[in-house]
Amino acid sequence: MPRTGVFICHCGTNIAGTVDIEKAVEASRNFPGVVHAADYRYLCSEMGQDLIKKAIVDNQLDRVVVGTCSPRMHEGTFRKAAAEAGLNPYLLEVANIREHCSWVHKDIEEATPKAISLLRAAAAKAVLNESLDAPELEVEKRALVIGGGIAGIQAAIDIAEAGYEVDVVEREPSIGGRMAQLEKTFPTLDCSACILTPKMVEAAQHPNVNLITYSEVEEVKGFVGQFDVKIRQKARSVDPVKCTGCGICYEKCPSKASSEFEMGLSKRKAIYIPFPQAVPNVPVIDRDACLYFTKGRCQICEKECPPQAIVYDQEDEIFERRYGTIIVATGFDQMNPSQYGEYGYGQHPDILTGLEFERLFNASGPTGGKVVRLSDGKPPEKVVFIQCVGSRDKARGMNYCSKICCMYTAKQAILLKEKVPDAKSYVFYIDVRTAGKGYEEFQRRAAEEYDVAYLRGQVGKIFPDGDHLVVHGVDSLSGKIIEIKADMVVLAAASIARADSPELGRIVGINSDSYHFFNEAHPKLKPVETHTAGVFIAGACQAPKDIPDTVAQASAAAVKAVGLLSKEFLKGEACTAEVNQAECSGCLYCEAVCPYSAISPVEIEERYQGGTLKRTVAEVNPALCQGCGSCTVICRSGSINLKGFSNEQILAEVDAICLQR
Amino acid sequence: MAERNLEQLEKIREVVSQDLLSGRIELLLGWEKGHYWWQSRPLFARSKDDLAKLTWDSFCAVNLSRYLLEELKDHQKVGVLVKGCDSRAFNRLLQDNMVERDRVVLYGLPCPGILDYKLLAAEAGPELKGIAEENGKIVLKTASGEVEVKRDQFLMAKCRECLYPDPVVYDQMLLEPQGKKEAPERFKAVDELETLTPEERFAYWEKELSRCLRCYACRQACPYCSCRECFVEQENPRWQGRAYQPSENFLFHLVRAYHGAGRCIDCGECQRACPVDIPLQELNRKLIKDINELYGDYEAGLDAELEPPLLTYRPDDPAAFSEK
Amino acid sequence: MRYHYFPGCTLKGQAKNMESTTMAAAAALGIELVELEEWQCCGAVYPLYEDELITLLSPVRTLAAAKGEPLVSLCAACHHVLKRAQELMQRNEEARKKVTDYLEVDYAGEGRVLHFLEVLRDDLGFDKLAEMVKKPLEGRKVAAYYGCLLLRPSKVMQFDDPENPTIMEDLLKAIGADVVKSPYRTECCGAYLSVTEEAVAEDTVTRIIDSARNAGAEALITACPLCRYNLENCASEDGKEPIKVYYFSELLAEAMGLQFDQLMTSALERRRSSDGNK
Amino acid sequence: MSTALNDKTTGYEPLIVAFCCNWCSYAGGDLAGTSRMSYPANVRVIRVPCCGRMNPMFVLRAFQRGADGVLVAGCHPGDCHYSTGNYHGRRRLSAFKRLVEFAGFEPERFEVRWISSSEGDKFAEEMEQMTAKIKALGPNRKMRDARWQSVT
Amino acid sequence: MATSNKTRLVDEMKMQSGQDPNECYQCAKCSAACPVTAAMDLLPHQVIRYLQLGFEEDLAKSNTPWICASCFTCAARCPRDLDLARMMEGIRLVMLRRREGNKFGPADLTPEQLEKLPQQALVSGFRKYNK
Repeated sequence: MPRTGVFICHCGTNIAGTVDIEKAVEASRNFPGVVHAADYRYLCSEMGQDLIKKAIVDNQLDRVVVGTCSPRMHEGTFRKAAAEAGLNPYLLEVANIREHCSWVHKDIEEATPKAISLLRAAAAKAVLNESLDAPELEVEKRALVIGGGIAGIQAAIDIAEAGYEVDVVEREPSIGGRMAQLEKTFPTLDCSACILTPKMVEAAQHPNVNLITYSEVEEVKGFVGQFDVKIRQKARSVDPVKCTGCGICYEKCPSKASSEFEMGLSKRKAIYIPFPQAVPNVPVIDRDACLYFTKGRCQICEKECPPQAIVYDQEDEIFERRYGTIIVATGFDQMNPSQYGEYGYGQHPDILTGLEFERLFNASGPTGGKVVRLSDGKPPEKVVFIQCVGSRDKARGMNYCSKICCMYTAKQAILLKEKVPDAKSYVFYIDVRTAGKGYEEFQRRAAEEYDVAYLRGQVGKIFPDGDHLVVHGVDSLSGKIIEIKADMVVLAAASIARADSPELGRIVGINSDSYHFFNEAHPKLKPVETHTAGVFIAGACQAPKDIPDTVAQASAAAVKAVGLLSKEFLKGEACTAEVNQAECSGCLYCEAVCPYSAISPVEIEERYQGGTLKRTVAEVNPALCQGCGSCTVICRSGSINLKGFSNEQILAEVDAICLQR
Repeated sequence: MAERNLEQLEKIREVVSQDLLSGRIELLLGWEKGHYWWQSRPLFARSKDDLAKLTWDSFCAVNLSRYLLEELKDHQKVGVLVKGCDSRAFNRLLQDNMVERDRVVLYGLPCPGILDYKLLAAEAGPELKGIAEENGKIVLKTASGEVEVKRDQFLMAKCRECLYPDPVVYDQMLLEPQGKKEAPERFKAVDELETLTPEERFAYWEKELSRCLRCYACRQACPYCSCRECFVEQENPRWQGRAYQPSENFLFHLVRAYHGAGRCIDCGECQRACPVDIPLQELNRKLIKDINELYGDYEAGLDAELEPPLLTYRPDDPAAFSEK
Repeated sequence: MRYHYFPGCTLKGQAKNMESTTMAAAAALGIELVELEEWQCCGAVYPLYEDELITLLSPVRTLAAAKGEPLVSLCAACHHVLKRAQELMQRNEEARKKVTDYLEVDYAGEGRVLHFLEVLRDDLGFDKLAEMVKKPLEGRKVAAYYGCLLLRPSKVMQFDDPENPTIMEDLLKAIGADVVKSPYRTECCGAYLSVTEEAVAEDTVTRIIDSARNAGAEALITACPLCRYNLENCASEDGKEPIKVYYFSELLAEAMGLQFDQLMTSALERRRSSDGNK
Repeated sequence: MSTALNDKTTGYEPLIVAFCCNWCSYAGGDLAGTSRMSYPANVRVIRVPCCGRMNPMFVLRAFQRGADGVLVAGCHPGDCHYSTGNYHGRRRLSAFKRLVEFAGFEPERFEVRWISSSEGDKFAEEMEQMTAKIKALGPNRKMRDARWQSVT
Repeated sequence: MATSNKTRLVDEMKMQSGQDPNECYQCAKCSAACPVTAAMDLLPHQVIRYLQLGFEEDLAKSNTPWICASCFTCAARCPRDLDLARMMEGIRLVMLRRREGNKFGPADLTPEQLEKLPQQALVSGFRKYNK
């Protein structure tokens, strides 16, 4: 039988005022296993803790029960004290006789027996307590950032600045992401490239940052502190070491393909860099478009390349690396609005999405920075912007608000007026949402100074008529049907999750919402954490957001990652599940309900009639287990148990609490 | 003689003896006649000679799938004759990772329902010597002559409300399937009990469960009871008290039924095995009914790929608490 | 290819030539349309409210009469009502029970309910049709007018893309006409408003016709007798060149090389032969 | 004999065992205390990590040993500290509640509540109500183990 | 003006149509899509707004539900998945049942119209405006 000591705190009069301490101490002496009982005015004080430590040593106590405030308050304090006296901290139990007793009951005649009953339950549980150790996990001092847009770049720079190595995996040939596609940024109208390019260069030149472009994450194994990640580096067909970025190859290349960066509005070469400021400035051969790869002839780039950097037989390379933490920053896509047949997107060259229209302003864009109709090259006189195309639409689109459209539409209307002073903009909107520093002022400027007509309502249909697009809409405020003979129509298509985000989520082990945006661990208090320890999210892969929010979130995720990397060891959860493999029948129901994928099947050998039999049983990875105990309930034979809250312990508490009957 | 159809039996025997001979299976689990003409018991056939004892009659009640738990330890490949319920039991074991699909050959036998000797004897009196069957009719043979009765009325309780008489999983279907059945009264007893007051219901169960000897025959017969050590026998913790008293009987039966929540295939073997006729299926069906009602229709054992309802959830699940 | 055929009232009255031309073309294409016995009016509009099941009796009786075999109609309104009634029977168990109990029929929403255009597209195929055309309508500039009832609600009708349908243009292509696309081809003509609010119908029809004319069309085709009536009677022409309105079947029959008297004969023959079959 | 459970007039004071999840409901109970709310002393709380840890056998054991009512309290659905524990708990305990009612327990004897860590008032209120309902029902004899007698 | 949300018209309309006007956020796409707004005294989105606010008497006077041709364009494009055609039908039905008479009948037609109109038009017209 263990030797238990019970210590009861007066907490001044907080407990002693409604609980008869003397009676409680006396009663405690009679609990099974109790060899020592004492009380003190303030047990949490240094004197109080010393009293416990001394008693542990003097009485050779191997279990301790403290009757005090809530364990959520001082369990840590008392466990530390017990540990200082040489006891495993998990051998101490707390009876909450303050918050759950003396503070909620007025009558000493009621509170005293209840306190005794709570103490008895704690003592009964303590008898069954075992020494526990929180697993110590080594931390690989390197971070992985998936996605090289502004979120990934910012997070990588922050981590690198804190002194840790960081790898950025980017799918495209260059980092830069969506922000690189933008002309100007709201609400300050500073040029997107002017503020992004220095960041891209900083990331590329930072000794702690390693850019792995034209690459994708294929597999993530392991857990916080030790993620083993498989990365596929796609064949660039260009040797990045030899390449000087002179650009002769793509100047001379005779084959063209649609440019992804320009949203398909113009062509690029088969060997290309996506945009002039690309980082790294190393071209890549699009093997589907290259004449050499498709027809076996040409090889002009190879002939023309001064440093002979073209490598046609380069192959995809797969390598594996270990990381302590992962930040997912994979950004967003724009919905293809062609399913909205009434808008005729895809059937008329002058009906564009917001991102496509954005490219028309850019000097290196499809029109060389001239805002003109793609049908006839003439500058538009009337441009109609339609908001919420696919957003806030539960019937055919996404139920959420895409958050950025109101602002970028105002921005584009302003830019349009500056480029084409005679142009008139009309914006059909449901609500204008401009929460953000300087946002409301910016949108009002569009309406007041740039003569943008805001029409509260929607468009029923666009009827192409000769050179024009007849936009049939309504202004609900005046109750008038509005018909505009427009030259161009810009659809604010919804921002949506990347099509492959569920797949990436599965690889990395994080879940997403019904729209496939990644889920944060808590909507308010853990906005960059995920339910998988050590994996953080930043930017528009979590939900649509603008650049300031994205950058803020990226830095937040970086701090979380750095916090983790700065530790020598990570302390895991001590109260984890464990499997009695001799009893486990291997049904693996526990695996199905575990929210942390901490349970997996394992094959064991068992003696059977002189020989051995192989069979499958469950196994818990204590580094992943967070101790929720859901597995213990689905296990009918009780073969999986939770340390610290075991079946035996809880039953003992029930028995003890009911004993007064 | 109670052989329902010698032709059917011959066909079964032909197929399985070929498989035994060719080594496709090492052991066949089937039925043979027991002590009395109204009993058919498991047959463990390893040879053609063993197969001579094979029977397929209206008394092949025993669910053979459960025997796989033991037999697969000693044999690499086992063949099993499965009725509708046996096949669902097999799916139960499969879903619980108790058997490997490719080590078992299932021979499907669509089942017309098992006859209940007690009912036959009650009709014919103690002189009942045997029966003959034809076209949904039974001829009761007694010393004083023969009486023809309708077959339906003499089915075992477990068969009367059977929805799936045809095997739902098999490698080879040996007889003509008969299609899904209607079971309009499957939940009748549960419905009726639900209309009682708590006091009346408790009195009902107190009376029924007072007979329980805790022989655990129900557990032994059950395809969902596949634990290596049942909670009732565990020492640490001692979930189940050993004493024969009402409280412990309630504990056993409630927990036994609860362990089948979302898993019970409603084969009724527990109730058939019970020597004191406790209506165990009512507890199981209560859970089936409620889970269907709360979390959508689910028939355990129909499809081993479908996740059992207690292994999953939906964020907008309803709850049965007074606060939703 | 043999189908049950539900004509509906209008095809026995004002829209006789839609039926006769279809019958003749179908016969030439090897499609057999067998008129249901003792059919009744479909009700013309699908009931949009929940508590009046009585208006469903007639379409459900028709659906049940097809015994789960493919059922074809020509009039857009009839097809709309039948298709939606079928969907309700599939979806709403309570309504199904009430209606079928009342009718004493056994029907749970089975069977394909088709518009004749769908037969041409899905069962015969426009490619095959194009091969069988005898007299392509070369140089004829024709626009399709879809109206509402075939397209919407698209989840139920599943006829074609509700905003950008192609089935009628594909038919026109198959019979060799020059296809003209007008942006107003799916806009409503005003429907029965021509009965009570003629001004409204005039407004909608004029827009449809002007749009087709501006796009270069000389003629319009439709699958709906009411659309045709409105297009022919409600437009304000103001001295503009009038546009000819046809049923799609008229042009189909013409392309199959069938003349009017031939049409009459074949219709008579059909009647005779089906009488003979009985 | 313990005095607390003896009502001075009727002689009956029920025992209610409340299993509270560590993260929401137990903290809600703490808040009720810090806010000096009051509820009947009949309620005794056992701390569990999550309502997904609630094995129905714990509930039955409490009834066997003399509890008159059992309450399980957890985080509101969607707010589980372990993200899915209370979703699983909700299914398991819903099925279990119906089963014990089927066995003849009054519905009030076993309840489940969602109480967040900020709902000290709700915690106190629920304890008050549960106690009142059980008092009205009277002592539970169902499944009570006759051998389990008062020791103190 | 009545501003109670719970008027009989709204309740009956909800019951008949299975559509809840509160789901509408007034984007007015229905009005933009409607081909027959020219003759309406209230635009379709305004009808829904009136339903939301319970302006029953004004709705009773409005011609909009009677102008609606059930072309289903509004419902096809509504981002809130509301079936406005059903809602208009619901209002018509409630009004017709209250009126205990018909809004339109054979007597309102000229012999010429009766001669020329397709049967489909007559039947659907009577069905929409009669009870």
